Formats: sequence, C-alpha cells, structure tokens
Amino acid sequence: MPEIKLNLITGRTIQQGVSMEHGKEKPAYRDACGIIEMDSEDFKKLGVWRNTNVRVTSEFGTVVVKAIEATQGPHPGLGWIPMGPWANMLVDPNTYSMGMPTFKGTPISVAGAKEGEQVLGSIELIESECLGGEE
Amino acid sequence: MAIITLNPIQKPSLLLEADNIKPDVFAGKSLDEIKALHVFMGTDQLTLGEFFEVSGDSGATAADTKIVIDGDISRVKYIGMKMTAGEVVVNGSTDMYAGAWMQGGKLTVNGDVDAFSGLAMTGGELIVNGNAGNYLGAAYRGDWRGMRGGVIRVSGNGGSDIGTFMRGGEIIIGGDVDVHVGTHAEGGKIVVKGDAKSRVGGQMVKGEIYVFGDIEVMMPGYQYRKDVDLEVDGVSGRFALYEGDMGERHPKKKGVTIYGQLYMKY
Amino acid sequence: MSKIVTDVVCPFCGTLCDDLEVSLSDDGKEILEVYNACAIGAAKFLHAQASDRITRPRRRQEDGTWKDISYDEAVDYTAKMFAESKKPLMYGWSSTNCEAQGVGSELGEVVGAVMDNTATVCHGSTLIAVQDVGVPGCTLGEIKNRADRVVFWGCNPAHAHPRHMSRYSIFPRGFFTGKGAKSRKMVVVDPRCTDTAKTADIHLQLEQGRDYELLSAIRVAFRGEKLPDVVAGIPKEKIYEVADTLKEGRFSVIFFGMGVTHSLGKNHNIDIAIAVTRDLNDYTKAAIMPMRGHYNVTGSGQVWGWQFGFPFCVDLTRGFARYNPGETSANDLLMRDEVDSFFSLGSDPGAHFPNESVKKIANLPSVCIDPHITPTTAVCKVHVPVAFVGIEVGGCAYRMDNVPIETRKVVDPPEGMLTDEEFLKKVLDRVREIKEA
Amino acid sequence: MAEFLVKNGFVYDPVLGINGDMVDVAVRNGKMVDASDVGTNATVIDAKGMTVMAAGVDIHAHIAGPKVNVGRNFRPEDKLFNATPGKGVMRMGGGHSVPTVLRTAYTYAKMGYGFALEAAMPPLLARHTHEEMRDTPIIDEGALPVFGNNWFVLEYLKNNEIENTAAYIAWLLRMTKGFGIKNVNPGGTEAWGWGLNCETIHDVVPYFDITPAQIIKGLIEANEYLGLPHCMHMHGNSLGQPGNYGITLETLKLAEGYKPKGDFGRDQVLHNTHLQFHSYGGESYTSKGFASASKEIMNYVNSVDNITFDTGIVTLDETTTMTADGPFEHHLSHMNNLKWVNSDVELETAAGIVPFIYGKNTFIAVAQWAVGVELALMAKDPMRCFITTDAPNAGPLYRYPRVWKWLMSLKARDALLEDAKYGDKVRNACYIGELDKEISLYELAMMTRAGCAKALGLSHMFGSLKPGLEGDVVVYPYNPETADDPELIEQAFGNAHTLIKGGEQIVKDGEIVSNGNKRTFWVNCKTNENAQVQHDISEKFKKYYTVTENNYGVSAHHYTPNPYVIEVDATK
Repeated sequence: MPEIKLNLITGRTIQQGVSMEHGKEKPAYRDACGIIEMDSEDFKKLGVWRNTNVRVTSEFGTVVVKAIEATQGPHPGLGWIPMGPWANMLVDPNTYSMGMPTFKGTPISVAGAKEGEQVLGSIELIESECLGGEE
Repeated sequence: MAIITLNPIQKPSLLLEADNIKPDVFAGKSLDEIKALHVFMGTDQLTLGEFFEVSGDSGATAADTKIVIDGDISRVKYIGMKMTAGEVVVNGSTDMYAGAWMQGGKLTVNGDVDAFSGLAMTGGELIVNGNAGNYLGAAYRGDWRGMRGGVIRVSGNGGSDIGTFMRGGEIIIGGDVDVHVGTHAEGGKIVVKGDAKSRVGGQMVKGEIYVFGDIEVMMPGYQYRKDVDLEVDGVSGRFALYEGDMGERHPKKKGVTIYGQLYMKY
Repeated sequence: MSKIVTDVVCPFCGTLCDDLEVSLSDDGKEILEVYNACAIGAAKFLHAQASDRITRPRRRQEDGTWKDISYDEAVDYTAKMFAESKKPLMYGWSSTNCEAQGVGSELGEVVGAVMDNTATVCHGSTLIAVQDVGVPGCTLGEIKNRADRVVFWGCNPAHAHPRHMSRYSIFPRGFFTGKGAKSRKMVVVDPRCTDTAKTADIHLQLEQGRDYELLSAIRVAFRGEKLPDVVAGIPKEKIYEVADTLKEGRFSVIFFGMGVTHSLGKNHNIDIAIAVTRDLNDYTKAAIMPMRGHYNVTGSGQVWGWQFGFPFCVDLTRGFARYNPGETSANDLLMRDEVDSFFSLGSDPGAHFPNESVKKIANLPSVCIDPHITPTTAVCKVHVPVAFVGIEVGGCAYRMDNVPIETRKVVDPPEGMLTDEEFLKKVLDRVREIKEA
Repeated sequence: MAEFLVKNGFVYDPVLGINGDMVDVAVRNGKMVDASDVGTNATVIDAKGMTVMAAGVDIHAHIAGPKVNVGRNFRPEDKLFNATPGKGVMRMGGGHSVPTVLRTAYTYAKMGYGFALEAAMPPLLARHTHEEMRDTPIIDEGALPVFGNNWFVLEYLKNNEIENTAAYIAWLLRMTKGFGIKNVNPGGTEAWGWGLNCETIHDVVPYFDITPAQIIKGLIEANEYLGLPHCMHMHGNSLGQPGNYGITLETLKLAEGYKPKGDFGRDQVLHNTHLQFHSYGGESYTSKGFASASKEIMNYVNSVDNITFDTGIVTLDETTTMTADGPFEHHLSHMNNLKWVNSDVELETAAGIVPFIYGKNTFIAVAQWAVGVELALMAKDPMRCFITTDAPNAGPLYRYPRVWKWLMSLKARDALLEDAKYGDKVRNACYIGELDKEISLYELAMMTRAGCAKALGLSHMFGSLKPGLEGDVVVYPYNPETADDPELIEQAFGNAHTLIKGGEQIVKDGEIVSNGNKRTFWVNCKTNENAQVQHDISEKFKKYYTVTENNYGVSAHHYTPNPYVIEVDATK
C-alpha cells in the first residue's frame, strides 16, 4: 500500500472549538477533529480520494482519521490534525525536560485505511487506547 | 580517605529525594546516624536506612569522606547536591539533579544521569561515564547565573540545553548533543566531540563552544572569522572560528567588542 | 418579552470578551440567544442548556459502567484518595474562577500535591521564557489605541481567538489609530497559509520548527549585520524588510501562540521573540503578548503566584513550594510514574495530553471535575459534574493581558448542582477531618 | 472579646508623650483602653525588660497587585532554597525580595506592623490588587490607585478643571475601592506609551500638551478639594538619575501655598515617597561623578511644614525593583542587562519590573544607602519622615529592622562603611561621615507609626496607644536600658514577642498564633452629580477601553469580604 511521509502539526480550528463546546462525546467533535488536512500535492502522491479514511502512524502511535484537503493551505509536506485525542495518538511526548510535549513537528506516515477501518469517536478512541487492559 | 558504601535494598515505589547523600552530611557521622538521615518519597519522610544498606566508615571531614553507591539508583534524585568536598562514586545510574549546585569535590557516575545534573555548579568535578540528561550545567529556572566553575565530563551523549546561561567552568561531552548548546552563555567552555543538531550558541554573549562533528543547522548570527590550529581536550586539529551571536548584545573590552566563539573542527 | 443580560463575560478563551448579551426566557431559567459572541462562545452558553447534560456525580464500576453517586460520596472518595496518596497530581485549574483556584491551592497545600495548570501544554513555554528574560507587554487597549505594527507569530486568531482582531488588534479604531485596520501593518508568521495569514500585509511562510532561527535572524537584521541568503526558508531580503517594518512603527506588537510554544525549542522560541521585542524598544515602542487559551489559565498562574510564588508546575509535597518544569510538570510526572493519584478540574487532559500520559492517568486513582463528558472523564474513576463558571456562577477571571474581569452569572445551574468552589471546600473539610482523625 | 493588659514594658508613644516610661497598656473589645478599664480576667502580658509600642504603620510598600505578582512569578530563583512550610495557623511561605502574600503577612506581624499601604494600584487591574490583599492575612491594608498619567486627569488638568478632576478621582476611588491619590512619574509614564519620558517637571507630555508640574499641582488641588484622608502621594520625575535633586526641589516647591483640608488631621499636602531616589547630586554613578544631595533636599523639607516623606533606604541586597515608572525600569534593564518586564495599562499607567543587586562592594549602591540614611538623620521633624525601603525597590520588606539598626546606631553605620570596598569614597561623596545622630526609640515610634498614621489620615485609629484607638499593640524583646550591641536591634525588631491586632493576639511568645481579622481600607468620597464627567467616562469606555463600563468596578463581595470604608463628604 502506498504511504507518504509528512510533518504533523496540530492546533485549534474554529470547528474544533465549536464542536468541543457542544460536547466531545458527540459525532460533530469526531467530524471536526478526527481528520487530517493534507495538501493536494500530497493527495496526489498518496493516491487516495479526498474524504476517505487514512491510517496515520508515528513513532508514538497510530490512528485512523479522515483525509481532507487543506483548508488553510497550501502547505505541501505538512499534515494538520486539529488538537484533540486523534492528534494526541501521534504526537511526540518528549518534553525536553521543560514540561511541554512536542505537539508540533512529529514525523508521520500516512496510508490509506484498510477496508472497514473507521474513525472512532473521542470517548471510544480513548477507552480503546487507555482502558484496553493491556497494562 | 574513609569509605562509606551504600547498597540499594529497595526500589522506591515513586521516587526518592536524597539530598543528604553527600560527604558534607556523612562526615563525622556513625553508620546509625547515617541510616537515620531523612529521605523523602512524595509527602512521606523516610530514612536512608530503609532504602540502603550502609557500611564502612565516614571521615572526620567531607574532604576525607568517600561515598560509594553500588547499584541502580535511577529513581533517586539529588545525589551529591550542593557537595563541597570529598568524593561520591555511583556504580549505576542516577535520577535528576546529580551534582546540582555542586561547589567542590568529585562525583563520578558510572552510568547515566538524568536532567538538571550539574545545575548551577560552581566548582568540583562531575564525571559521567554514560549519557547525561537535559539541562546539564544549566541555570536554575529564571536565574541568569548558570554554571560558574568546575568541570563536567560526559563520556556518552548529552541532552538539550547544555550550559544554558553558563558563566564559567567547562563541560566536555564525548558524544552527540541535542538542541540548544550554550544558549545565553556569558562565559565558560563547552566541548562537543560528536555532532550537534541546531541552536548552538544561540543568544550567546561570551564564551567558547567547540564542536568536533557536524552542526545540522547553524545559527544565522554566526560569522566565519578564520581558521586556527588548536589542541582541545587532548585533540589537536584545525578549527574554523565563528563569532556570534550577532543578534545579541556584546560587551566591549578595551574598545574591542567581545563575541561568543564557536570553533568547528575540520 | 425575554430578559436581556448585558455585559456578559465569555468563559471560553483568553480574549475574555465582556460585551456579550444573553437573552433569557421570561422566567430567567433558559438561555434563548447569545449576541456578540463568536461561534465557540455561543456554543458554550447554549451547550450549558443541553438536555442530556450530566447533573450528578458518577463512579465507574468494575465492569466499566457508570453508577450515579451523591456529591457527598464523591467528596468522600476524593478526600480519601488524597489522604492515601504520597504524591497526588492536581491538574487543570484554567476553566474555573480564581475563587475556586484559591480553595484548590489550599487543598493542594494540605494534601501535599503537585499542582499544574493547562499552561503546561499551552503557554508554559512562555512562562519559562519570561522567567529567563522578562517580557515587555501591555494591556490589549494599548494595542487598540496605539499599535501600528501587528505581528501574529505562530497563532491563528481567526480560529482560536475569533474576536481578537476585531476587538483589540487589527480592526478597532483607537485613540491614536483612528483609521482602524488602515492604521496598521499586519505581519503573520506561520508555516500554513492560515485564515489569519490570508488577511496579512506580509506572510512569512517559514519552515516549521525554525522559529528560533528566524527570530534570531530578525535580531541580526536589526543590528545591520550580515545574514545567510535564506533562514528558515525565508530569503534574507524579506527578513531585512520585516525588521525595518517593525523598527519603523510607532508601536509594534507581537502576538504569539502554540506555533512557537509547541515547536522545537519551545521556551527558547519565546525567549528570542521577547529579545526581538526588547531590541525593538531601543528604536521604538514595542510589546509582546501570548495568546492565552483557556479563559482563566492566566488567573490560575496569578493565584498560585501570590500564594506560592510560581505560575504553574508547583510541587507542594515537601510542605513548601518548589518549581521546576521538566520535573514538576504534569506530563513529565505522569510519564515518569512519579505520581500516585490524579485529580483534574477545569481542563481536559484526556483530550489534550499525548496518549502516553493519558494511559498513565487511566491506571491511577482519579477524579475528574468537569461539567462535560470528556476523554478525561472517560479514563477517570469518578466524574463530578459542576456548574459552569461564567454562566451559572460568577467569579474572577484574568484575560490574556492579565486584566481581571468579574464573570457573570446568567442562569441558575440545574437544581442541586455544586460549583467548583463549593465542591473543593467540601473536599478540603473532609480531608481535614480525615487528617485529624 | 478578649481583654489584654501589657505590663512592665518600656512604652514609647509620642502621641501621648510617653518616652520609655513603664506604663501599663490595655486593650478591651478591640480598642485601646485605660489600664484601669480591663477586668481581672484580662490576659496579662509581662513585657518586663521589653519595648512596647503601638503597632507599626507602613506608608509605602509594594506588597500586593499585578506588578508584585510579576515579580514573584518571573523570579523562581528568588525562592530557591528560601521557602518555609506551614505550621499551626500559618500556611507555607516563600520568597526573598518578593515574598508570597502569606509570608508578607507573617513578616509584617513579626516586625510588629498592623497596617500597610500598597503604594500603587493600576485602576484597571484593581481586582487583582484586592484579591492579593484579601489573601494577605493579619494586617489591614489599603491601596493607592495611580492617577498621574491617567487620560481623564491629563485632559481635565490641561484645562485646569479641578472640580472635574476631583469628581473623576472620587468616582475612580469608588470603582477601584482605592485609598487615595498616587502620582508616579507624572506625564512620563504616558510618554512611555511611545517609548519616551518626561525628565523634568516642565517637559510636555506628548499629545496631551500638559506638563508634570501642572499635573502635580492639579492633583494636590483635587485632593484638597475632596479633603481625602491622605494627601497626594508623589513619586516624582527623573527618579534615580544623578543630579535629580534640582527636579525634586522644584517638585516639592509646587506644594507651596497649599494647606490641607478635610477632617483627618494631617498637616501635609504632598507626601514624597522614597525620597532617597530623588536626592542625588553629581552627574554620574561613579565615585568621581556622584554626590549626595540629601542636605539640599532636607534643608528645604525642614523649612516647610506641609510636606512629608518616606526614605526608601537601600538595604544592600539582591532585590526586585518594580514601579509604575515604566521608562525608569527600561533604563535600569539597560544598566544591568537582566530580565525586564514592562506592562502598560490602557489609558492609565504602566509598570516595569527588573531584578537588581545592590552590591556592598560597588560604590553607587553604598552611596545610595548613605543618601537614604542621611535623609532620616537630617530630618528635624520625625513626625514627617517615615522609614521605608520602598519594599522591594531599595530592599526587601524583612530588612526594616536592619534599617532601624543603622539609624539607631552610629557603630553599625561605621561598621558597614568599614566593611564596604568603597566606604571611604562614599564618605567623600556623601554626608554620612558628618552625621553622628542616633535615632531614639521615641523618634522611631514617630517614623514608623505615629507620623505615618497621621500622614495617612488614620491617627484616629493607629499610631498610638491612646484609649479609643484600635487595639494594636506590639511588644519587642528589646531592653533599651541594657542593650548595647546594635545587632540586638535587628534581632528584636524582627521578632516581636507579642502583637495584638484589632484586639486579637496575633503573635504570642514570638509565634504567630492567629490570622487575625484582616480589613481592606478604602475611601468612599461623595461628590455632587457631575454630568460632564459621567458623560466623559461613558465615552472613554465606549471608544478606548477594552472592558465595558459596567465591568470596570470592583463590586463583588469576594474582593473585599471585610472592608473598612472611610466616608468623605465632598458635596459641600
């Protein structure tokens, strides 16, 4: 399966803010934050359709999100996932001993999601990652 | 020199703060007195004897006292903090603040040290035969008085923020270092025998940095001056001398502006 | 006829708009409309009215399901958790009022907690930088009335602080800035062509993570020194141009956000941005300001400042206050397994901490105080819903420029619900009982 | 309420004319009473061999509010290895030059103080100052809002509209729950909005077209128009600059011809704070270029009767400077290259904060020390000279007893100059070597309580042990008959044996045993309706402020849960 390498940054969007205040357990929050914004060039390289699910993987984790075209581009080479649990599956937790994880600038790879791989809701995602009983 | 040996017998469930483990405190104390010294685990005040088997004798003064810790104390902070004399040898790794605020004596860690080791050190020797964590020989938060004297020698790699606000003394790293080396330095000497990533000498006012390997991204405020032949920490070679950080203020001495000096080995 | 409450303060972001108007039903119980607010602020007021809102504490059962408990049971659980902990982490404190923060501080002192607020994943970098080099700043009215050069560096107010540009920084006509946006030159520095960048006079689309180098280059340019041809992907000519633009202003301001606090170098990026501002004050007047996120994260730092002397990452375990982010910071503590219980109030670390930290929370005894269902409540053992500050209870909050404003109560909370402050007081009393016993 | 009888102590009360006599002092129901008015159940405090005074009154310190908290938060190193755990009723505390509010309260209590005035409150940020004062237990406090660069004031005074200025001031005191009028670097701080300054009292303020001299006179007039308890509280132009004494003299002379009005018993119309920083001769900070001008200043101050001042004595410590004099702090940051915070407040004021080290081995720091000490030693009227360190600007709060030691002991001053590297050069450049005066305990009582209370318009409450006043009594473990070592002064006055505050025992045998019943003092001044001013206020809020008029005032109960409101009627 083709795969591309991007540099992940995260942050606020107004949709993230609005949907968060309406309730993080709601589907609107997933729709606002369980996404990755990619440049059209990067869509071409990856060869997936816009608005389809992709699996994003970093050294620190992996998550399925929906790939959409960059709304605040162009920014070839950058992947944007709004701040939230989906992004936080991937970001570099290294604080360089000053308290702040490295939320921006995590190398990621993006590949098309497998058949049936869905974007989980925030609560489902956190429960499956953290309450999975693997520890 | 009298030797006291500590053998870890229990791993702390969280971590241990053991700022009493230094010759200044052990000197002149009996084994029972040493065992009764306090250590902290969170809000709990416990005793050294609960975590270490203590044997040997202490000297009459700190200078006559050597402490040997045999075993892993990678969850123990503040080893040798503020020590002024004598010797501490750790045969294992330690947690944060090894040799922090150290003023004299010698602390050898035959393993790794975690962040904030040698913090704001003013004298003595800190030898790390392993890797060092971030903020080695840096200043405490907010203080403009970082490392002012003494020597830190690390055989392995260093982390980020080495020698921030350094004003004196020497730091030698055998391997590679992470970002931010000698930031805000106003004196002192840092030698990196391996590679550096970026932000080397950023906002540096004064002082010297030597890099034997590569610097991934140079600061824009450094300007090439000339080539010089030097012997640095026993290694002879030709170095390119850069001066900077041109964006920062610099003092004048006898009418001549003093810059930070960055030497890169060919 | 509906009743209109004016001068309402928006408890969402650090912009802390205080000109909202809220229309209520005749009986004053229901919020009908919210005027003047941005989309996010309006959502916050309206969600407070949601019919599916949780109004009673609940505890997670062995089988993973939730069971409603009383506030007293929740107080007891929380107090016992603290009493049994050697090193509890009390985190959050940003979406609540200063009065609750004050009671929380006393509780933290009594139980010997490490206390951290959301700055730790937001502007903690800034707080550290300010400790290293200070900060030339001002209140937002100074920007409105005087600023003719406005830089947004690594921040995107169009999305994160939606009314910032219209209330304070770009569009308002102030005393010395009578032409509004026409009085001002706007510079945006961002690796993306953000909606904020699209409205700028100059957009520097720098290479992500090279803020430190670019800021350093601006300082080099101020001093008329040589620059490499390209720094951080920006040609040197552009850097000299921006440097001149800032120097030529009568009043320059730099607003900055997560783009710099979260990227490589973190506090150093801010440190050198402050140095740029400091340099500018040798030529003209200049200020710099963090775009603080939560509406009262600033207040949390203020309260801890006067009570303990530190704005975040306060370690009270030894009976006195200590501070060192990297050691006493929430994520380092969690990832290093240094704490043995977790308490969250006024924040959602479950959604906003790296997954490695959230996994650690899930394995600790834990309590989450939050009006909403969140990823944090999803991993905590007890969830205590409370009244919304700024909607159902008033109290002091600090704007991003440290201006304290009294938030307003607009409606009553659902019957029987406690406020943050009330809950914390009960826990404090219970902890004291347990300690004395 | 409790009754106390303090027996056998050496009592110093200049108001009652008691100078070291052994007199019994009594408190009942929170007030001072005659010793014969307490019953046999009164708690007896044996002050044998100790010194008894009314509790101290601090007329000028920076202890609560936004810039103080910046000083705390941006200086973690100020607290490193300098924090104390809670104990009994005490909570934890920390900090050297900018202590936490709890430590501030305990420090004052241990020094025997009962009231302190926060010297500068930015009106827009008044809530912050009140929150900190509320959380500072034990001592009563008030705060002075700053006016000297306020746009309303500049606009009204440009046209010499005293009545409007006064009406605005009264409104702002109500809004901010403020105590009186502070005036910092008049005009200069507004100029600082553009990176400029007003260095003399005749420099014109950019755009506003008014001079500092006009602002100073106007604020004195407005203050007396209203008849406020305290007078206009002045931090003049060109603070800290060598040669500034001429500007200071010009400033002081602006008060000529004005007499105090109102019912509060003060004699002065201008209080010049931290006069030390304003009494420099010479032209540079070097030993060759610097000179003390304390004599020139004190010759004038001693010759008039409507001016009071406090000293601002340098304590030779590492400290944190903080002032609404924005341009001065900018200047300072260039002198020592340390971290610098500036914070301009829309339409009103500014603040700057810079750490500073007054090194014992530098010439200038010791010369500054000398200037401050000289002022106090040259003062002819101890009821008009008050001892401060402008805490923390010239030195930390807890150093007061050390300052008293210097003033009370020539031996201590000589030892300091002997020990200082440039002691001889300081003797040459200053007057310190000519002065052998030693302040008596009677004079100390005037300079630290009786005079301060009077100048603040609070002599009906504080500063004396007179029956009817607040029950605020301190016992210091200092025996004036036997003490010979000056170190005993510093020791004793920093460790009160007993403090009774508002009739409650706060310090018992040197330990803090109660957090007292702290009050916030503010002045509610009634003026006639003034439509013009009301209109101007609404306009400014609509156009230039970033908070609404309705969100400006400090009104919620939780900011001042225990207020003490001084009513003033200026409608006549």
